[in-house]
Amino acid sequence: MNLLHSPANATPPSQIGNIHALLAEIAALLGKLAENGGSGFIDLKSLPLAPGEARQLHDILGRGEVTASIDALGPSEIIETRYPGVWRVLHRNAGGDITADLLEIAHIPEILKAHPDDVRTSRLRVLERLAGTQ
Amino acid sequence: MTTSLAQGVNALVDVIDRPIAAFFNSCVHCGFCAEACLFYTETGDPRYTPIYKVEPLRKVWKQHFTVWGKFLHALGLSKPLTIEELREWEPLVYDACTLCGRCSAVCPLGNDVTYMIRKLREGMVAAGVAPEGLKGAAYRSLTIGSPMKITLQTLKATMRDAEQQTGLTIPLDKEGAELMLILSSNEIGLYPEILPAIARIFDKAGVSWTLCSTAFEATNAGIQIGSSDVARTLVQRIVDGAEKLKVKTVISPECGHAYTALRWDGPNLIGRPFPFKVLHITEFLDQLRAAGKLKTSGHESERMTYHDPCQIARRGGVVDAPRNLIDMIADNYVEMEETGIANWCCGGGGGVSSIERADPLRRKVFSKKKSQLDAIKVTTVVTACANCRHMIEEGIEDNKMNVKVVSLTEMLAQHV
Amino acid sequence: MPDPFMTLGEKLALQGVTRRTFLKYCTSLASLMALPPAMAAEMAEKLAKSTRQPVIWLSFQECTGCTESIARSHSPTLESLIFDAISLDYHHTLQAASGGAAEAARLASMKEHYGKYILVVDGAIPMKDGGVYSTIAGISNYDMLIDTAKGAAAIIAAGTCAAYGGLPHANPNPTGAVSVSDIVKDKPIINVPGCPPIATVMTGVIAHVLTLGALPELDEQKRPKVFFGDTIHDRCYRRPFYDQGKFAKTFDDEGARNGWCLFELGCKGPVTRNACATLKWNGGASFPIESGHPCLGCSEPNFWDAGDFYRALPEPAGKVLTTAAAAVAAGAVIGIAAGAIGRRKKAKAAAERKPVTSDDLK
Amino acid sequence: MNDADFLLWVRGPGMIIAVAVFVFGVLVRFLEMWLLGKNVDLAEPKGAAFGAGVRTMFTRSAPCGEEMCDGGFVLFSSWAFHIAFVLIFLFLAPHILFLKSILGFGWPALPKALMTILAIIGIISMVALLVHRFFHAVRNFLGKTVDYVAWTATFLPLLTGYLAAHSPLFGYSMSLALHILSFEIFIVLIPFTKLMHMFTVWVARYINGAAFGRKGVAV
Repeated sequence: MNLLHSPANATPPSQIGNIHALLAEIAALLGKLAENGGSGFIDLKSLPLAPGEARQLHDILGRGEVTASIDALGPSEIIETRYPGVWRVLHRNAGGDITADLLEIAHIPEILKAHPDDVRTSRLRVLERLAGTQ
Repeated sequence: MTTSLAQGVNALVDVIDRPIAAFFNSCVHCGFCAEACLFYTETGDPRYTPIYKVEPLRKVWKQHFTVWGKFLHALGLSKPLTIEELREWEPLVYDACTLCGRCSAVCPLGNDVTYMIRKLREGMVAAGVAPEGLKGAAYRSLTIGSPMKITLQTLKATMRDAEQQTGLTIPLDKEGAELMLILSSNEIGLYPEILPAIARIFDKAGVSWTLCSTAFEATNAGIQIGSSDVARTLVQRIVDGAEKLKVKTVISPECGHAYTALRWDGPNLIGRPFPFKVLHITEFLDQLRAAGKLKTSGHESERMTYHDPCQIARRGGVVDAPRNLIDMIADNYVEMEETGIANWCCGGGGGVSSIERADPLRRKVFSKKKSQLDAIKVTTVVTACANCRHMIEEGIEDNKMNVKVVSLTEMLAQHV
Repeated sequence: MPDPFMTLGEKLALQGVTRRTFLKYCTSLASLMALPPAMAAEMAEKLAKSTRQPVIWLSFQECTGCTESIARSHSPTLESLIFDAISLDYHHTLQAASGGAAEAARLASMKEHYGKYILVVDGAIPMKDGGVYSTIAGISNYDMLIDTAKGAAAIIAAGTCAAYGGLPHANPNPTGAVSVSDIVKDKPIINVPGCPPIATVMTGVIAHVLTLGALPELDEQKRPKVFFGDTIHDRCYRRPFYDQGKFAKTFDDEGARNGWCLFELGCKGPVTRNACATLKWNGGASFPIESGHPCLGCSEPNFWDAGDFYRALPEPAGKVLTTAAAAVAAGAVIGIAAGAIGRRKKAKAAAERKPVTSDDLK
Repeated sequence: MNDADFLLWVRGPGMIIAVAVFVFGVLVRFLEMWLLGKNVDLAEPKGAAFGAGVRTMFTRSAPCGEEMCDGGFVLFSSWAFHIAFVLIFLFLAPHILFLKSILGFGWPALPKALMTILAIIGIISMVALLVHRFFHAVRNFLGKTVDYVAWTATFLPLLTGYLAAHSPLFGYSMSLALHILSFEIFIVLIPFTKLMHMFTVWVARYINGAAFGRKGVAV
């Protein structure tokens, strides 16, 4: 099941105010990103959200244009929300359990970037391939 | 014997029994007994809390009869009882307790504090720590035969007066009579009207009765001072007299302690049940009434109430009889708020009236009876104990109250 | 054999594991250990750059359950990769070498990595009779621990036996078994109790050391707070039934079928600190309470002697009735004796009591 | 000693020691009292002693009938905490588990909400009684150290029990351990303090009621 698929009228407005605080923090992090390009994170698993609040948050954030999936020892999903610069990063292990559930406020999530070391390794491997095809 | 602390402690060790141990084990220091004691309610002095008055007895119990107490004692954490302590407690145990039994009836734990005071007095006497007034009364009882030095001659004089007044013969030493009447010193010395009154009633009812030349004194100073040895001697005189005259019933007069001494303590003191019945005069008169042998005429219109003597009512179980009798002749009878087995003491029972030192305290605590009487606005107080009568009369005089005190028997005699 | 100086990143890269995988692992690890998510990238960098961390694993009085727990692998997990990546220089269950060669490997590693290696211990250490009850290559567990601990950077006591003495320590403890921390006092020790401990916790602790170069925050029992901060009860999905007072009374009653709280069946969840209720077992499949069995409290000290496993916590753990019966007998004897002494005392007092006469009243 | 060891100790050796001292002490104290004996009353009775004694065992719980005394606050508070203490001890579910494990049989529990209310009533009553004792002339005068020890020993099981059930202030293990320990202290102190009245009051009331009953007086 896609957890991000959100029914329109799933939950009533929050009574506790976690949502409000979260949105305020997202706004602040977006401000920082716009100003100096610094990225920020919110670990949703560590927050004591009341039942229904997570879904309410995702209803608000919605889905944007980009969806990426990673297959690295278990599936991961990276979804841009309807607010560009706000990404949901959802990691699962091989058993399918969620191991991390973050909001990343960045131009592009860190996990999507190819690491310089990997780039170097890639180059070597491509060179090896070249050598092999000659 | 010579009295000593050792003898006192020895006596206490002798008298401590399961009831006393159960009572001390149970006390939670809740203080309800204080509210039941007129010496506390009228003075507000917490030293008059009944359970506090038996502290020396508690000490002996704990040190001699509990493993824990012996252990503490061995460690030196508790000191033995001293003669000074007994002297310190003497005014609490004697002056400030009339053995009225109210605390015993109230204690939520069921402690019969009165029983404990009575037992503590055994030790106090043996230790030689007892008020002079009571010692004197007990001494005169043993040596002369009466605490108030009433002798057979005095009795005979009273009898003569009664015979003149009534025109009846007062029987003395009549063997085989149904009843033997005994009288308290107060009734012979202070209220001689009682004898003609009784004679008149008995005559009308056709009662076969007698007085006894060797056993006319009902007052038992031994019970008051708390010496079973003295009490036993005095009870034995009455038992001997009754057995000599072969009477079926001994009538205890209008005296509280006389009744308790003979009726409840008597058989236990001499160690065997009596071959005769013991009735309080009001019990007997009520039996006559029930049998239709007591006819009265005329009524008292005075607003009156009945003061229950503690030893007759709460400690004696005679509550209805006097009321049945008063009912025959009283038009305007009211009860005090606390009455029957809940009645407040006159303040002079248990030997207190014999302790000169206790006079101021006794007169002070009369305020309880005064407020009870004031509340119901009576002009006459009927009672069935010569000592209560005397105490209330004194109180009325002290407080300049417009109330008179009458003996139930005397009042009844006027209507037969 | 791979180059021993290869970094972990390089080594895993050969297996086609990208740095993205490191980042994902470290992100999950940070989330698991309640660290700021922003640290994940740095941790991944360090993990990738780390050379093979030398580890010496000593197994003393144990059942190999702890090794089984950590070494078992249903699918290639991140944890198992990390575990594979360390340099396990000595582990007498897993290593190929045996006899003198194995001991030589241990001594060589100790010498080469003096002050740097992590020492993992599973099993308790028998102290009685000179420690003869468990020896390896003729060396008592005690001597080997003392010797090996000297050069260790840190010690991980894996499993309840190493952490608290565990089963060997249980009453009557015939071998005089003690825990690692009873013996070693001068080294950082991390207790990872559990019978067996949760594999994720073990690897998490190792990864923490590798990535952050420091021990995780420990509680007063030297357990990593992040995993042992809450009780099973605190995190139990059956907790609402406890709060509502709905309890299974037997293993086959309606309450048990309805999945109610197992408190009355002896569950030690309220007094057991561990992460079973959140991390679960067997690849996150389940944990004891989820399968209908009360928590035994296996990660707590002396859990073997903590009364009957199936006795509820409020119930006394000892033989109260037997004691009470003995106390009744003793109380009756002493009480009757005290009563008899009291009566004799009274009789004596009665005999010695002299009557009060008129002379006494003058 | 950590929380778990502490809990283990109070559930095991602590409980054994406490029960042993309690049973032994109570039995000794009861026997040393009982065996002192009592003289047979030779006076002809006016009423039935036995029935009156049994009656008083119960009626004396309300000592201020017959206009004997003003019960008021103290009587009410005393009732409240006695009733709360006994009902909670006997009918709280975990307590039944405890008793069942010793006795071998159990009985239905009362609702936890009722127990909570009773505990609050008990705690408030006991505090009120303590404050009252400080300020009341007689009760302050009579109060000795052992009275305050007994008060504390009775109060702590109520308080720690309430805390263990409602706000584990020190964590569950510690809360439960403290509660069990407070109970153990309570039962250990019974034979050494006035708490003994829970056993002897029945003897005292019977003797008192029987003595009055023989005289035909119902008190």
